Amino acid sequence: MSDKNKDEVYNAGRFQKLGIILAVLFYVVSVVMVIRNYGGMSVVFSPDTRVITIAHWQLEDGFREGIDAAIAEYEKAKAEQGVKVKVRQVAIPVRGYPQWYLTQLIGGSPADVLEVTGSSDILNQYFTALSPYIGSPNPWNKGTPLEKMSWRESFADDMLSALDTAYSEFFSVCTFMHTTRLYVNMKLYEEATGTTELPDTLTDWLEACRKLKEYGLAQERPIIPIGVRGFDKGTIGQLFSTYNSQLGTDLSDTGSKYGYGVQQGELFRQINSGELSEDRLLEPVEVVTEIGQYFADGFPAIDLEQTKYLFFAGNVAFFIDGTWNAYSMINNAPFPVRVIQIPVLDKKHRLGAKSFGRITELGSGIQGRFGIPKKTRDFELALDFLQFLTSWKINQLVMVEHCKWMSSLKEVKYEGVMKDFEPVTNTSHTAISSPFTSIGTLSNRLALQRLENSIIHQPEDPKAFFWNDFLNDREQIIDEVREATYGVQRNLWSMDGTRSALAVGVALSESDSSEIGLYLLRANINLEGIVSRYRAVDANIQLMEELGKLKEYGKNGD
Amino acid sequence: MVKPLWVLAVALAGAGVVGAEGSGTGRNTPHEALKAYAAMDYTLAGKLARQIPDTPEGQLVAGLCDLYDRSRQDIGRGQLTLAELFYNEKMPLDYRLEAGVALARTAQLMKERRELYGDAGDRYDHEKIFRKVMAMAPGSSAARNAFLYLIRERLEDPAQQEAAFEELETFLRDFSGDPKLLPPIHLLAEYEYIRLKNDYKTAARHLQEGYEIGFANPSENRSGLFRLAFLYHKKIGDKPLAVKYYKEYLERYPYSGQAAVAQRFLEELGEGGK
Amino acid sequence: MARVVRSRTVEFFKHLFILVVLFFAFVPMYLMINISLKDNMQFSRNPWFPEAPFHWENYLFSWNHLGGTIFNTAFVAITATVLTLVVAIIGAFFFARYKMPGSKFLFGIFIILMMYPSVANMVPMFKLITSLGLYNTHFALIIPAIAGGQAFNIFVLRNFIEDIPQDLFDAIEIDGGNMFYQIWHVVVPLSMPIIGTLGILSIIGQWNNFVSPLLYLRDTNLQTISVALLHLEGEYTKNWGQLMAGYTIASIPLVVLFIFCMKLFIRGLSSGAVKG
Amino acid sequence: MAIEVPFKKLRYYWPAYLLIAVPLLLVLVFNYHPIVNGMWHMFYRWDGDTVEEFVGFQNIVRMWRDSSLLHSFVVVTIFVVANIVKMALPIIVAVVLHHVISDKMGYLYRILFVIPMIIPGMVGILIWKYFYEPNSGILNNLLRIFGFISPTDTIQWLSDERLVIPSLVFMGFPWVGAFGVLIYLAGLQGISEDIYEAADIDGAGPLTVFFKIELPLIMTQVRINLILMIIGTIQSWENIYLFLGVDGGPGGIATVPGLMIFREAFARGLFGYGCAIGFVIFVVTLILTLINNRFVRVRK
Repeated sequence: MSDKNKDEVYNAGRFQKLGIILAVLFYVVSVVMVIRNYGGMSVVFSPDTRVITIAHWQLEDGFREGIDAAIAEYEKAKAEQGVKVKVRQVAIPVRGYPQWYLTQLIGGSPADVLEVTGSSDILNQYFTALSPYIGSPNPWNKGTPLEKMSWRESFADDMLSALDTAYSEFFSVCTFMHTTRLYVNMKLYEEATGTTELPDTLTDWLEACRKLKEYGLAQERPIIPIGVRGFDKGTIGQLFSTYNSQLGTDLSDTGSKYGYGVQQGELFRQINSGELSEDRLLEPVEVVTEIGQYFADGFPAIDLEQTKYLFFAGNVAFFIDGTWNAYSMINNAPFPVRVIQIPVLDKKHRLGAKSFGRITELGSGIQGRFGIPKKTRDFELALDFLQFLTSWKINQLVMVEHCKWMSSLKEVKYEGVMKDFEPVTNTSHTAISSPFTSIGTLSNRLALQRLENSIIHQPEDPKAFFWNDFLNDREQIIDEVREATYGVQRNLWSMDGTRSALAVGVALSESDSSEIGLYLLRANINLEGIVSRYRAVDANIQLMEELGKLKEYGKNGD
Repeated sequence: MVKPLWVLAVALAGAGVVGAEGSGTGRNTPHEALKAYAAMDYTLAGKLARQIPDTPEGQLVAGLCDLYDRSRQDIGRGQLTLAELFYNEKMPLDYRLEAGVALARTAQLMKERRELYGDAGDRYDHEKIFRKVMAMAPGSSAARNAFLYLIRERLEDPAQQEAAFEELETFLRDFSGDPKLLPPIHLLAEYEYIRLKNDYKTAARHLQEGYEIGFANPSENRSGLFRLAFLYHKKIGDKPLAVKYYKEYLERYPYSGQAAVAQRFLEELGEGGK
Repeated sequence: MARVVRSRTVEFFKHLFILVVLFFAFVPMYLMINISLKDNMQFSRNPWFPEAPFHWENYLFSWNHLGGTIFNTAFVAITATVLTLVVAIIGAFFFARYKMPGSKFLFGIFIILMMYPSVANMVPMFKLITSLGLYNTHFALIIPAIAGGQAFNIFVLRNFIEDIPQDLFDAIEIDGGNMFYQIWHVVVPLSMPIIGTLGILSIIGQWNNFVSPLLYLRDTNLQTISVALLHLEGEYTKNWGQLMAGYTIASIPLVVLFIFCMKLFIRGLSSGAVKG
Repeated sequence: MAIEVPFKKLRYYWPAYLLIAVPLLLVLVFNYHPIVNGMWHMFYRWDGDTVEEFVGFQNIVRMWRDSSLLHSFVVVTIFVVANIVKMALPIIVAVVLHHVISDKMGYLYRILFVIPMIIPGMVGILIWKYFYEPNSGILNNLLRIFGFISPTDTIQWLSDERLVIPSLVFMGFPWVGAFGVLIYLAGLQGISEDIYEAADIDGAGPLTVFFKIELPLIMTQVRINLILMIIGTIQSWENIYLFLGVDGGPGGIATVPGLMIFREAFARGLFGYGCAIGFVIFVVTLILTLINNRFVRVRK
């Protein structure tokens, strides 16, 4: 080996040795720190302190601080009641939440108040049914405008969004609300349309978009009249359900056989028998497709960051998005921004003749669903904290003050910029669900994909395009409904298990003790629940039958 | 359906046996077993029941755990234990009733899922057991449950439909037990009259009777009242009763989301003012 | 080193080619550091080129957020890597040195592991970890990492140990050296470059792994850096400046570690090869 | 070569089995327990926990009928073939690096190659999202500057069914897998001096040296990388999920089998069906590896 090489090996040796020493030192330091951390973990609370944990995936700025503030208030309030309580908050990134959530529920000891997600089966199997507890008023609402209301009625939508339709049961309550709004780049809007008066009807909005497109071509600028977050199809779904309700809110009278509320199978039965034309369900597709022509090219592949990037770059006139980061959007956009509601389908529009105008927004935007797993060790405290979190004063503290979001409760006044976000409530027309999007997670995803294709390809008859494509997906949709039916039948078995446990409870307790009353009450609730499961099974079977009988567009019912 | 042995072997090899079986047969283990089962703590209930196999409580709880504890389910053995208990006159009545209802119901459910259970459900004639339970304790909640499970199946079968509807009416009329047990039956009656016979008048009557006794689930009470008004309004066309119940709904639930809808329907019926 | 003498121009083209490839390799790093000095507005306007007001406070925020987790991650990553390689080297030596009855079948067991996608193992594994009492401890990350790393490391190491001339082993065996003596004096020095590379890979794997710490560590003061980084990503609003600053902080220890160890592995090889 | 140990000699050599005992036990407990659990649940409707209903071959029949699964294997094969082509670059870089004369620069390059490996994948995805962004992305801007498309025209690289797969294949092209370079480098450095001197004497040009000496001698490393690449590509789904969402691009065109497992198991809760797809992926990988072993013969 040449001399040059030899000393290099040698002096490299010294440099290497330094490297090894550094690495070992770094390792030793980290071992010491880890041991110290373990020590830190063992901050055991005194035995009589009751500890519960709240877990969620909301990492937006303000949310965690808001929850911490609520926890501080709660611990103080409980201390006054002489109960020592400690509440821990765990925030999990959204990317890892599905796996974390499922594994905690199945394998481990889940948090006591947990943000819920996933299919109805998972909710029904792992979360406590809350319907027995929502009838009475929320104890933490004393001295507030919601004092006389039951816990259920204290919510802006009467807990409609928290109702799990598959099991007709409440497994969670909602904590915040978002509405969908249009953020308008006033500088660009004024340049293109020559006015500062913003459109309130669909016709005016489409007219403004046409002008914006022409302005873009004239100026050779890549102007995008309507910017949407295509990536997770949330906005298209929102537009579709808005116009579906404006066109079809009357279906909840004709389309319901058992009581107020549309049943999907019943609607398809009426289509098969010719009593109802499928057009009534498809008109919203045509409306959204017409709006879609003004979306950016390639919008499905653009996510929220890029859409905001384009908006701030000044090329997007109307940016449609939820109100979760509206506050920061408005304040630091390099041009004046105003907020308007989704324009209403007006009579002048060719499809607007039968439109019922704006419908109440109470049902749509309420989210942040928190439930209590069955495996919780302290159900009574968990329920108490959940009611505290959804009490009038505290919910506003967390949502309105810290996150600048809207509370999910009634009687909440908003001022300043947030006034434009307030949901529409001065109408008696309630939102209804479209059979295309509300059968299950898979059929919803397929429906929104179809809607997206319809916008991209702009077929000359969007209704036929969407309907015939829907028929191709039928097999997968029926498969999903069948899986849901098995879920309900499995559930009948476990509900009979509940019945037997309650029967043993009755046999156990002395004849006239208070326990017997509670067991009989819960036994009745269980049996009433079994009757509603029969309704769910029959509805699913009818839905599968009617789906199978549907024919090509225009050929149904003759 | 026990997990294949070699899967358990692999798991145990790594997992190491977790804590030996808890011993200690205290004086009131039977009572403890029932309490654990009532709280649906299947693992504890099963363990305690296995310690007292010859007592009635041990037999009942062991049988029920075999049926409903999904992680260690052994339906065949469970049904066998419960059948012995049910047909043994010397056993306490409460235990026999519960064993009978659980045995018959699971057999009935297995017959509905033949693609899963094959003909294992045919081993017990659930209708005969349900009838026997109803005869043993006519006014009890066990009889009420047995009847509901039975009548639902008979209504599904077109041949027995007419007879089933009559039996439903007679059962409700001469039920000797506590009337508070009947609302779920009325709820089923309302639903089946609409589904099978489109007879909204009788359905509304049953809903009304059930509502007057009072449903246990508060949300069922609320939606039931609105449904009652809606049926009279849109399906039967009995204006005064519709107005009466819409108004009652607005009094009891003024803040509810559907109050606005009730108000709209009242205006439709020409009774704008509240 | 190959001493094929070439004219200056060919040498120049060689360097040019490598520099072009390196340029592309460093674009992500440049972008990471560049964005880490921006706030969301600057990022939205122009993510590519540096812009006047540099926001150093992003680093301060990220350091406060990530500070403690670096030591947890270092402990887990280094312990897991060292133990994985020790066990894997012994295992690979077995396959490379001896053709025992059943060797082929045993090797098959390891290789099949690499091919099976781990969809179902999340829940059963979770139950196994909790039943072993490892939940919420760093060993819940270390032990499965050792097991998980065996298949891949044994597969790669076996090929390298097979290339080592056998007479080196026979020489030691004649002097009475047992198996472990052979491993320490022949296998380790000669396969140092591949051991170094596998070590680097394993440490990176542990450093960026976010699924198992997310599932198995509940207390925040035990958390590793990858999960802490994820906490900077809101679902709707990402603060890109702080996120990239977090990534930069997270990669500094690795860079320092590599600069030193890299020299160690290359030197190890050349002395060994020349002697052979 | 390795010591042949027939049964008779086992008496003397049995301690060797101790060497493999530790890794074997670890692997059996921590890897095989879940895998066996997975394989066994293939025949069940399983929610990952207590709900286990034996459904026999229903999951397999459903897979057969599921046209999108077949499609996802076609997509993943395209990715595998593309990756095989992309393997050429690391080899070339390793060889060039190997022949760099000055020791100092050569060493510096090695370090510089390792450092980018640390940057988390998220940064790469961010870059490629902005690269393909239709309105103001780099690619479209370049095309506009060179006049291939008009200033206001846009090409939707990621939302046009025809362009999604080619874009994903091209993605990461200039990036060289540092791991591959290092493995080949380690192999090249194993070639002893005298082979090169012999080639010099014969007056072999650089190409002949490469094809005659260097490539054959690093075939072991090429084979390792090929197997690892195939396994990695067939099972990878994280990038597609982060890049195109759970739908896998427009009309689900870029859905790979791994993404389907995530969708069916975690999004819809059908764990049994997810295990069935997992088993099919395993079978396909096994077949491809066996083919690879037979055709890529290593001439020692």
